[in-house]
Amino acid sequence: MAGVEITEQLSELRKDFPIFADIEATRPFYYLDSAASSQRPAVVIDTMNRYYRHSHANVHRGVYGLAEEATGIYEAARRHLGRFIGASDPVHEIVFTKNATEALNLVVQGLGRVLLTADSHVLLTEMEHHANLVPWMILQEQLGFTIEYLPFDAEGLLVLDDLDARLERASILGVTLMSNVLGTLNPVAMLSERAHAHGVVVVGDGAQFVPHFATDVRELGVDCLAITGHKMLAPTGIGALWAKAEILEQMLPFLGGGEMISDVRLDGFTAGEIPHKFEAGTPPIAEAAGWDAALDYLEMVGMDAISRHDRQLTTYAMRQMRERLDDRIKIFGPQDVTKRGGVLSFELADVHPHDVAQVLDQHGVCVRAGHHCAKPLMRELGVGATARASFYLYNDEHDVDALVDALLDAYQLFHG
Amino acid sequence: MAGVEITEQLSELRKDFPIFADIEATRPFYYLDSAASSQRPAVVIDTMNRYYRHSHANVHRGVYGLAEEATGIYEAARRHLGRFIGASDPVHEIVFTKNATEALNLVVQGLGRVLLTADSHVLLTEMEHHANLVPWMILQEQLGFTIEYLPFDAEGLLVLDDLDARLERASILGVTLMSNVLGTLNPVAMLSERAHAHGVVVVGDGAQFVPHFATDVRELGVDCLAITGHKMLAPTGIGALWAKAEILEQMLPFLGGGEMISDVRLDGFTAGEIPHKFEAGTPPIAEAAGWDAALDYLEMVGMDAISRHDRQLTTYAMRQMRERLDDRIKIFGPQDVTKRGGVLSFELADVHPHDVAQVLDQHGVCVRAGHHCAKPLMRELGVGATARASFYLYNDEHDVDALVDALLDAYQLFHG
Amino acid sequence: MNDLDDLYREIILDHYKNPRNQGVLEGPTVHAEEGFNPLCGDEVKVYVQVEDGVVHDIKITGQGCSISRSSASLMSQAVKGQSLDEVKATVSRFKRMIAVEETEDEPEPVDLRVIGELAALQGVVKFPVRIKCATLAWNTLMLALDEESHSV
Amino acid sequence: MNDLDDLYREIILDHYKNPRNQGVLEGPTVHAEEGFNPLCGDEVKVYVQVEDGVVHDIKITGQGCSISRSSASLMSQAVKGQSLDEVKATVSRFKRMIAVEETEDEPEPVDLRVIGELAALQGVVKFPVRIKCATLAWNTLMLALDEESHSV
Ligand SMILES: Cc1ncc(COP(=O)(O)O)c(C=O)c1O
Ligand SMILES: Cc1ncc(COP(=O)(O)O)c(C=O)c1O
Repeated sequence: MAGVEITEQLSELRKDFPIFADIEATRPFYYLDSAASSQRPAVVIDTMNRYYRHSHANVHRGVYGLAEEATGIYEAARRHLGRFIGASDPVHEIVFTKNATEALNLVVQGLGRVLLTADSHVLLTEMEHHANLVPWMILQEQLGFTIEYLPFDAEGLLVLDDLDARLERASILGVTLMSNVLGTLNPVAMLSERAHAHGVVVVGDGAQFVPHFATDVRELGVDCLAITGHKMLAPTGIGALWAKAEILEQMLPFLGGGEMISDVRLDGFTAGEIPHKFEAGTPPIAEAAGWDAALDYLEMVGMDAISRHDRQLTTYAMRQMRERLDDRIKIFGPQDVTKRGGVLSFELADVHPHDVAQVLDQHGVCVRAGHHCAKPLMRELGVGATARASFYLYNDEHDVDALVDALLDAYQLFHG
Repeated sequence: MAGVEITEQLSELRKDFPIFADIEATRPFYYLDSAASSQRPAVVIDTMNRYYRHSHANVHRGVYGLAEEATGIYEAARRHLGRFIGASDPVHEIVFTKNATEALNLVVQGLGRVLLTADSHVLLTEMEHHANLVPWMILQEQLGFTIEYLPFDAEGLLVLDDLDARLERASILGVTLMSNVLGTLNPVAMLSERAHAHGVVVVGDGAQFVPHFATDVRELGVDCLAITGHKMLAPTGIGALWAKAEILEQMLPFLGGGEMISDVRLDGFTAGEIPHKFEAGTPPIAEAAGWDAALDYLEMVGMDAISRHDRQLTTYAMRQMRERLDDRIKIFGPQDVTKRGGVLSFELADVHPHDVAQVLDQHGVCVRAGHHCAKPLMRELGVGATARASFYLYNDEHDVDALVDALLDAYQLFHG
Repeated sequence: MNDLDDLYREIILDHYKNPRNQGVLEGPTVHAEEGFNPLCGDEVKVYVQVEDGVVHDIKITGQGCSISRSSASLMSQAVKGQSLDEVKATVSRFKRMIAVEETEDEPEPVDLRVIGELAALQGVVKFPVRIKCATLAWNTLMLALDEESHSV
Repeated sequence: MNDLDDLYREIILDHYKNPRNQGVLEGPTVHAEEGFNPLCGDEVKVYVQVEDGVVHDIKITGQGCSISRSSASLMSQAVKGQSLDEVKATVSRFKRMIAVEETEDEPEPVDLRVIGELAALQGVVKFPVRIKCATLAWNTLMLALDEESHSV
């Protein structure tokens, strides 16, 4: 089977991730929680070490060679990330943040305060992560606009019947490229086109999508995109907002402080140029170096190979779950694997997700259980929590087999 | 001389910082820019490596063992930092941020929106870093209150003549514990006492002070304190706000997203408990682990030993500069070393600070040149830029000697 | 997993599958309170009937994971028939046994002979995330009793 | 430091200590513009007198570091007597020589024989922070000429 071949080929890469050998030396370890955070290849860890051991100084303004070196490393990461997602102006269009959540808060406050008034409408979806809901709600408390939500159907697909009518009212559309619970891949290129026809600005949440699919912001048509490093082999503590230069230009500054100004007087300040205008204080420099190395690694593997691998594993997992657990398991989200990424939320009959995760952990299988920071979505599904398994390039069929074995054991334990 | 002895003893620790040996293998290296960012001991780098190689998972909510382990590491760092600064409730009073700047923006927005109206007064000082100026100016644009500034005198000491009259008008006092340009140590315990007598809340900027002096927030009397990791041997990408629990309780949430909520519905959200209410999104986990290790290291050395060492080097440097450069150099800030930390801003006669820094770099001496993110202060000094040398535990007299040698060379070059 | 763990697991599963004191109470001396676990949306409702300063009866409804349901069931057994002071002591012993997130210090050692079957939940200390599951019913009981003491 | 560096250093120091074309210009055909380096507060003022499409005269005042002052001085020498088109070409050659932060690509190779003494500033590429010092006068000149072309 071609699928298994490719999967095996990719999972060769597993040895590049030291955590697997280190943990497996003492206990079984099946890491199926990459949608929460991925593991890191040695090259990312080593790059950060090298940075701290050879090149660390604060960036910008420093005239001495070491500071120039650190600045060069940091700015090179910016350009690399810009190229990685197809930005037309990588030097100016990437703002580094601490995570995707800060990136979304930045665009909500920076752009929202410019575009929105009490009469405005913001269109979101019912499958958004809290990171693309709560910032809008905070701004709403300050400005008083209306938020509307696109619902989703039983398959976990957005219902777009009255899309144009809603876009007609809206100033901004906020939508996730891929749901972190349902795995749903949203038709973002089409949504952006329709949104632009109504003059609506599109804010994409790329936290789940960008780590798993070749991303070209020009093809997607979004105007802004939030990204996070730790889900794509990079360190914790770094994320980014990409936005078209003309959007960044009109956005108000958000965090105030050093680096983001052109002048400060006692009676006011003048903001600096993009993207620095949005990067107040000492940035995550070592983390940017690590992200740069992670991008190299992902490019070396190939994003299309990763997407194929995810899909094959998802297909295999859905089949195994159905075959071996039949009606004892319910898988949420699209049943058609071409409409979803490698994230599987499920319910094991009459076993609480916390208990599922705890029993699985006894088998060394790591899955997440909870509301996955998507409470409105959970309410819509009619559950309080789900268990969720998610795949990345270092996973293979053994992980899936261990998952299904452990699920059978959990079922047994609670029904035996 | 006792001074030199202690200095030599401490500078033994230099070998714990791999960057020195690594760079010195190929070129001279005198790092005198720790006020911008410090270097890291191997134990900090190794702790982060160990974290990524053995323990990484996303924190909170994860039921499996690895997620519990990562959460434990992250929360242990929080408690350690709280104890390190004498917080009475370390579990609840430390909010991790990306840097001191974010910490200040958080308290300005979170507390300012609660305490301030258009009629309010906020009292700052003319020696604040942009990080404790611009956030207030951004909020001022939104709410319209008045900002007043305490001036400083020719020695770089705050002028407090009309302090009570100003406090009488004010709701909040924002003050740096130590100036990053002048080195001035502000009388914060006294200021806090006077402020509290007028019901004024005190926001301290501890970015420069905490890395160099034993800190006890109860003794200082401040209500909130911003701190940053990278200036105290910890990784980039992490900072913290400490605030009294009752202050945090009344603060509005700032960044919205995952982890900071207790519930989210389509029509609104309920914020979670402190400190999580202020930590939206995936936090800097590896960075917290690294900071924890940095605190261990600082405690092992002893904060009082570090302060003494800084003072001895500062004394030595001021004497050497005066003796060998006499009236060709002007040192800003207090001439009395007991009133300052180990930060020396200076002017070399008729040589632009950029040129000073560049020539020094040719000698391997790293100093910062520029406005040091304190433009109002620079304007007050009547200069556009200064050169600045700053000391930390790994520096010794050789660094100072190299600095003065290089300054003589720079003078020669531009006057020869 | 050693034998003790197995024993504990059996107790938890037993109380999860056959929760004691399930149901509702009615009447003028009954106080009821609802609790809610923000982590997973689990809910519990505790009914207590206090007479002459003694927990005369207690009943519980709601849904949750094995930890939260067994904890509620074990709690109902432990406090039924206790005086209000005894209930307070039981709650505090239980919380000390599992409290690790809330205080800076290590949990105080608890005499397992005193705490009885509740000891089955001791393993939760190792899983701070699930402490909220284990304490849900207990916090809800305390709220119900608070209400009772105010109404007297 | 090799000999070429030494030579360049000498040129820079020479122009720093003895800046050419210092002073002010007055008159109806003079355009003046002020520039300002946000990095260090340095200021420059450029006066140009254009006649028949040719930079007839240029003068500079202001204070700054060795890079910004020598760059201004070298610029004044280079453009004096040039036609507006030639000035544009010179500016663009100079910027390509040192531009590294602004574009994604490596700086284009520039024929050092064409650029003359200006080549002394080439070393700035290695210090991106100081590119702002090197370009301050040039950007200010362009603003002054823009103004001039608008006023015609
Ligand atoms: C006094 C002072 N406050 C605040 C900051 C900002 O710190 P950070 O860059 O870590 O946000 C600095 C450092 O640059 C500082 O020196
Ligand atoms: C869809 C989605 N958006 C946003 C986020 C937030 O990312 P971060 O935690 O890095 O801020 C996540 C991850 O938790 C996510 O899955």
